[in-house]
Amino acid sequence: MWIGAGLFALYVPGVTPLPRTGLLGGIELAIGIAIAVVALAPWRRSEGLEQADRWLAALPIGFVIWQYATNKTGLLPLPFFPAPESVLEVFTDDWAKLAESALASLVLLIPGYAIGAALGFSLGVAIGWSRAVHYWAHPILRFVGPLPATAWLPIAFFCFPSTRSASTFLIALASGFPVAVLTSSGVASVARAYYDIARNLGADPRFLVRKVAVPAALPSVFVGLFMGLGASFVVLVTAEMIGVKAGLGFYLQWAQGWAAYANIYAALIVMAFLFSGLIGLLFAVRDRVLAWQKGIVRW
Amino acid sequence: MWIGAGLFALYVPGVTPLPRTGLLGGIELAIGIAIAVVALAPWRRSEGLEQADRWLAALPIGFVIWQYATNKTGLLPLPFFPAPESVLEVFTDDWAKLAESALASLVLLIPGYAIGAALGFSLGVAIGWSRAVHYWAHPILRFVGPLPATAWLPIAFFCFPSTRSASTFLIALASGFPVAVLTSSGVASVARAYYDIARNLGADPRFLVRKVAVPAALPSVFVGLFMGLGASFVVLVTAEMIGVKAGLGFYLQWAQGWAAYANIYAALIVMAFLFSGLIGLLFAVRDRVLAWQKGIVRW
Amino acid sequence: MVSATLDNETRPGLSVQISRVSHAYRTGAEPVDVIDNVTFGVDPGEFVALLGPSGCGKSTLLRLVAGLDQPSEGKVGTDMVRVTGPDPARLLVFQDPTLFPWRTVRQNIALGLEARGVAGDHRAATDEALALVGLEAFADALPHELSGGMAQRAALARVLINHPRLLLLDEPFGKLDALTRMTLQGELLRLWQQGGFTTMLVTHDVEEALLLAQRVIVFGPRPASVVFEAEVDLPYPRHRDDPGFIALRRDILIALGHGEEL
Amino acid sequence: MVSATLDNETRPGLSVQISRVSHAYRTGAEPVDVIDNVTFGVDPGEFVALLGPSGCGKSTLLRLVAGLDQPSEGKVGTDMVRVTGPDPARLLVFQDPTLFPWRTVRQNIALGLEARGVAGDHRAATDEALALVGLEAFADALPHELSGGMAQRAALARVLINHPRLLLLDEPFGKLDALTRMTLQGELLRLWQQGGFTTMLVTHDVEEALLLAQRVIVFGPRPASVVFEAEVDLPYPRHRDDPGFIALRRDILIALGHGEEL
Amino acid sequence: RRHEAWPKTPKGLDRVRLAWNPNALCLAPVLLAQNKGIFARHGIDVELISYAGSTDQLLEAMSTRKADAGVGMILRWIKPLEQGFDVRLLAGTHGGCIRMSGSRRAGVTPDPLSLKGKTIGLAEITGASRNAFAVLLKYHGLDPDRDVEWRQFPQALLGEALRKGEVQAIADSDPVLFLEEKASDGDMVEVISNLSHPWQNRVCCVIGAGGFMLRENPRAAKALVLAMADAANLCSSDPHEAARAFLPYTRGASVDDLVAILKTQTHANHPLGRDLAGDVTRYTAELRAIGVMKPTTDPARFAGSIVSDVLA
Ligand SMILES: Nc1ncnc2c1ncn2[C@@H]1O[C@H](COP(=O)(O)OP(=O)(O)OP(=O)(O)O)[C@@H](O)[C@H]1O
Ligand SMILES: Nc1ncnc2c1ncn2[C@@H]1O[C@H](COP(=O)(O)OP(=O)(O)OP(=O)(O)O)[C@@H](O)[C@H]1O
Ligand SMILES: [Mg+2]
Ligand SMILES: [Mg+2]
Repeated sequence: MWIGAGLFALYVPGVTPLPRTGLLGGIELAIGIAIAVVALAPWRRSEGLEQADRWLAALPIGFVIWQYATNKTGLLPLPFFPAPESVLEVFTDDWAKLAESALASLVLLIPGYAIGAALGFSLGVAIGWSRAVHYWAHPILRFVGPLPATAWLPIAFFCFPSTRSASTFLIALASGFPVAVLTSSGVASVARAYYDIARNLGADPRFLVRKVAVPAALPSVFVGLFMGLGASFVVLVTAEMIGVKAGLGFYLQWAQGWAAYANIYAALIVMAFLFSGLIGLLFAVRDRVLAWQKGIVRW
Repeated sequence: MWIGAGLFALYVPGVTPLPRTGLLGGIELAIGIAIAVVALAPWRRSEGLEQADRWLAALPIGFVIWQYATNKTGLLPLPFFPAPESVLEVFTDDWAKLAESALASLVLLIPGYAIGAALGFSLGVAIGWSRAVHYWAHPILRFVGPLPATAWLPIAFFCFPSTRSASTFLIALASGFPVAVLTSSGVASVARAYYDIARNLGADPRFLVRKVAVPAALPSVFVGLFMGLGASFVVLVTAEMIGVKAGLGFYLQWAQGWAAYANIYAALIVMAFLFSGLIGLLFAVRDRVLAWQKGIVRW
Repeated sequence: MVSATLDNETRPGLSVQISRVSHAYRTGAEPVDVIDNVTFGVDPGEFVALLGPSGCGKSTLLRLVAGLDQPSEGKVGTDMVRVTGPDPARLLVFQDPTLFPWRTVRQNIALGLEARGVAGDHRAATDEALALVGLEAFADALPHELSGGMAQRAALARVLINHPRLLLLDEPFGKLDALTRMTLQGELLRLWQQGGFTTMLVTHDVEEALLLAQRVIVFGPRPASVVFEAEVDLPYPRHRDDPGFIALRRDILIALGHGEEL
Repeated sequence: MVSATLDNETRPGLSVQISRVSHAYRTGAEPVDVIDNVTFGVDPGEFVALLGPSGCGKSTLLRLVAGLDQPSEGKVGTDMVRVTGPDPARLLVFQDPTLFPWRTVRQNIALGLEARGVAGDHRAATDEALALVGLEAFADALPHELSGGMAQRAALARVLINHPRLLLLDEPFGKLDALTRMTLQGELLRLWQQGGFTTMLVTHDVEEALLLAQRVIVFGPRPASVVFEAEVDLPYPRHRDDPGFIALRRDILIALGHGEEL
Repeated sequence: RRHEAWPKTPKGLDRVRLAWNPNALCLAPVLLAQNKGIFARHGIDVELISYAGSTDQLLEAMSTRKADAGVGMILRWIKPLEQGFDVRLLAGTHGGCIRMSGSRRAGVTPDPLSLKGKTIGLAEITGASRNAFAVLLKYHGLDPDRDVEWRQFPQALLGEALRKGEVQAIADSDPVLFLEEKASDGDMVEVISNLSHPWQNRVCCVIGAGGFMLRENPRAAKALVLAMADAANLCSSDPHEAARAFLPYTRGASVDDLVAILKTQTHANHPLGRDLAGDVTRYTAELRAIGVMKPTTDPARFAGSIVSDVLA
């Protein structure tokens, strides 16, 4: 597949010659050969590879279609739909800036997300657990839920000493909201029987929260963490509108200002990979923590 | 409480005289008197009122603090923190435009949300149910989740014939994502025993999905619908960037461009109320549909 | 009315073939062997009781026969056809009732009719099933409003309403008081005699096995293998003080490792 | 070792006072009356068995004594103190095992020790409790890997490890085969004789009640009220063929509405 | 805080955090000043921080000490400043940079009257373009509210909206407009700009500073103004140099393109003090006439209250 895609890239002429076509074809060929080597290798086949096989087969087809529709025939119009080699060109030519942006974004994102997740979790537990907290916090969540991040900017500006902390606040807020909602709904829907048993055995409320409500709600909490991570990426663009010097959201906006779609897509791809990596981490943690679920639910 | 707040508004002098102070105080007094009448009335006390009592008590305190910190003392600086009477002034003076915006937003939002919720639900069921769909769709969700709505603008704009449909697409996308994630996680975590029983009784996959997976996942689906509704409000601002002539997001942007904070807050309040109303509807539906949960979970 | 639904429906019972079946669970680090080379058959329309120590693998065996799991080794068949998946002709009353919490008792009982797309109003059929297990008054209750024994009866009704040709019962009367249990045992016997279905009953109550079954199979401790088998050649209705009954009871208890009690 | 934990710990058992207790559930449209003006007492260290038809309100009564629910009317007390909430001195073995699915069997059994903040390593105590119910080999299994009977035993161990002064048992041996059941009955009797705690046992097995209890209370159909009460004045260990045993068994079965069977 | 407490570099230069928008080519002199050491020569060390969002965020930043000073379009700032931000205008930097172009095919000609009945695309419904052209169209005899329709699109989609026929003309700043014109194969024609009659000598972009900076370190404020004036002059005389400085911030444009754009702007025009106040007064009056500024705002008083003459 990859080899075919590589050959397609290399030998089917394009509408306009683009500088990175050769490189793209070369990379595709290389991946194809690498996969072939690994697949045919005498040593034991990697499980991951086998699991990914259908995606590995589908991706080059996608590339071929993309190339076909853009550079090879011009079916899709520029500038909205740049050819894959144009996006690749951004990576080869602009990688330093992209890497810097990605790093800057991560440095902004991770503390914000961590704070948001921690606070969201605590708040969610409190809301799910305590009727009083629920009474006061639920209407607030209801009112606050729909407010766009930009609406918070003035307040964030005023309340925080530095732009950095203001940006962190925005990210924490965006990621904390889904964590809080899902934690609270998880805690609130723990089977009553578990509480009965633990209370009977002498559990105080602290124990009930920590050892009953929270573990039982964890599957839901992880969904919240996942959605919060997504939300934190989305709000990155807003958070990076205010006074940063590098960052993916910033890069994205800048590229949009120049209608540089190849750069936009490159930044989005980096974002998607970063996000996917973080999600992968999160899922790995979840799969460990929630191993007990395996035998109970469908998978 | 309300009466006290009204008196505070009326008789404590402000830093700068604002035109709507009298009205605000009057409204507060009226609410206070209304509450007193209802509370002391000989006919049966409304349950809703009793449930809301603490909020009803807290709100005027909040108003007093707000007024105190803004207009009465100037503790919080203008223009970031307008006095409540300034926000009220927006309502009295600009209500026609606000109402028009709210209506326009609703007209845009509701079809978008409905489409997004329906598609998200179907996709979520498919992902949660079928391993094949999960295999293909999950990585895509992982990659697509973090992309900000603005990133979709060009594609939406290109692929859809009218700006209206492009905006609807954005809203549907934003609200569909949480619905899909939570539906799929709900479906995937249905206890295996239910499937065993239904399969044994002769259920085909269609029945398993419709009568086992979906009802069991409904609590989670409703959380998704809630989060999707929130997301649809957030994305409204982006969706209304393209070619609309009225709408709350549009109004918000306009007010931001002028740094008209009172208008910003007024629009946010309208948004919050709209959202809260829609959420209320959603919760009412949920409470009916999930009545069976009451005896099982903590509440 | 009654005859149209639960009674009098005579479709031949399924025969069961279990040949060299072994099974192990592989969820933990090491596989847990649960069934060890078990071979036996059940004739069409026969009533077999299965006994064995707690955790030996009885429920697992019923799951295999129901087609919910596939054995690690060996073959499970009904009517000489290999079992590859669940089928409403072979219905299992699970050890745990596990009613669907979002459905009322009546809706739970109608589940099989709905699942198989049986047309029409299920009211008459469910009414009858509810009456059979004595839950008429709780038709519209939700499962969490039932007591343990009531939930167990609802689970039984949920299966009986479907006229299986092979009925697999996993301790169906475990949570019932003596009177209710006896009534239901009688009902089961009557349905079996009229309906001609095959029955495999897992129970811990030796007397129950001897009151109901034509044959008793006793398993040893995990991994389950057959340690004792006996025909119960007594006419129905049986009596606990029948000498044949008492002798069989003694043999079974001994097979269960229960020497001193006698 | 053994003596330090489950045995030999003699704290006086709690007395129980149930006076004019009525209870109704109000989940549905109309309240369901479950207990109707029940009055009886249990002496410290006494072993009382409760019998009654399925769904009559036995589990509900135990929940009231455990302090998990409050009666609609009347008073429940232990040692003359009104019961207002749960207390680890009064422990209930629920009818459903309901183990925590995210904890291993050992962790489930240690739950009470953890909950009460008992310091130190719980390994010895849990080992002993596991041995008592015969689950040594499954200490690190997760609950879904247990059979029905094993889960029930784990639930029993989870309570016994805590030395309650009042032990409330809701059909604790319902899913066990005859041998395992007999062993555990013996263990329970031994612990009770050594520990001096009060025991209230709900069971459907009349013989079990007569083998273990000093007094038997029989409830009528829902709403539960006491229809029969008898002292079991037989020395331990008891025998099924003792004439006193047989006579009591007959009386109880009659009280349960079980005339014809005798 | 006293002047002495103002943050300094090890070499003793006053640190100034200057907020700008890296998408605005007309701010090329800022980079020029940075690259050529013009800031350092005036005793300040400028850190550029980007504010790509809407103007209010930039003003919020300045009035809450997140930035010391900022550059941006006067027509975008003037309405928010009416709300009472603690921000003062110090100097203009140049004129020009907002333009409107229309599609010939859709019947738009260089005559503003050809816009009658047309729809104009904008990136910001409250932005500088809208403010400028509403005033100018009115001057040319069109009612900005009735004779034309304004619609908002994301900046990057303005060209596409024109091609799709959703709008017949677009108004924005360069380079967006320049790039679209270039891509349109001659279909797009400039109708009007903010250097059109009678605005030939008006200023377009200004330097502003947070009020706290003027109070605590007027010297640095003055240095900033002087440095920017130097840089603007340099840009005016040698646009190539400025274009090269800005090139790393562009995509899809050549130095020649940038020079061509810079030449359309009046970088020699950087009014101060009274001159600036005069421009602000005129703008305020004009915006008030089209209903943007509050009717109660007195233009001259308002201009006086937001313009500071640091050189005086
Ligand atoms: N899902 C599972 N994963 C791993 N082991 C399991 C699983 N289910 C059952 N087992 C093990 O298989 C063995 C037999 O279980 P099974 O439920 O068949 O026993 P049983 O004979 O029905 O016992 P009981 O009479 O107590 O219900 C047990 O030792 C149990 O631990
Ligand atoms: N949560 C509840 N809501 C409403 N009704 C309930 C609830 N729990 C129990 N009931 C009703 O109370 C009655 C008694 O229930 P309980 O569980 O006490 O019976 P039981 O004597 O333990 O029966 P069994 O022997 O079957 O376990 C039943 O009729 C049941 O329907
Ligand atoms: Mg079993
Ligand atoms: Mg019970």
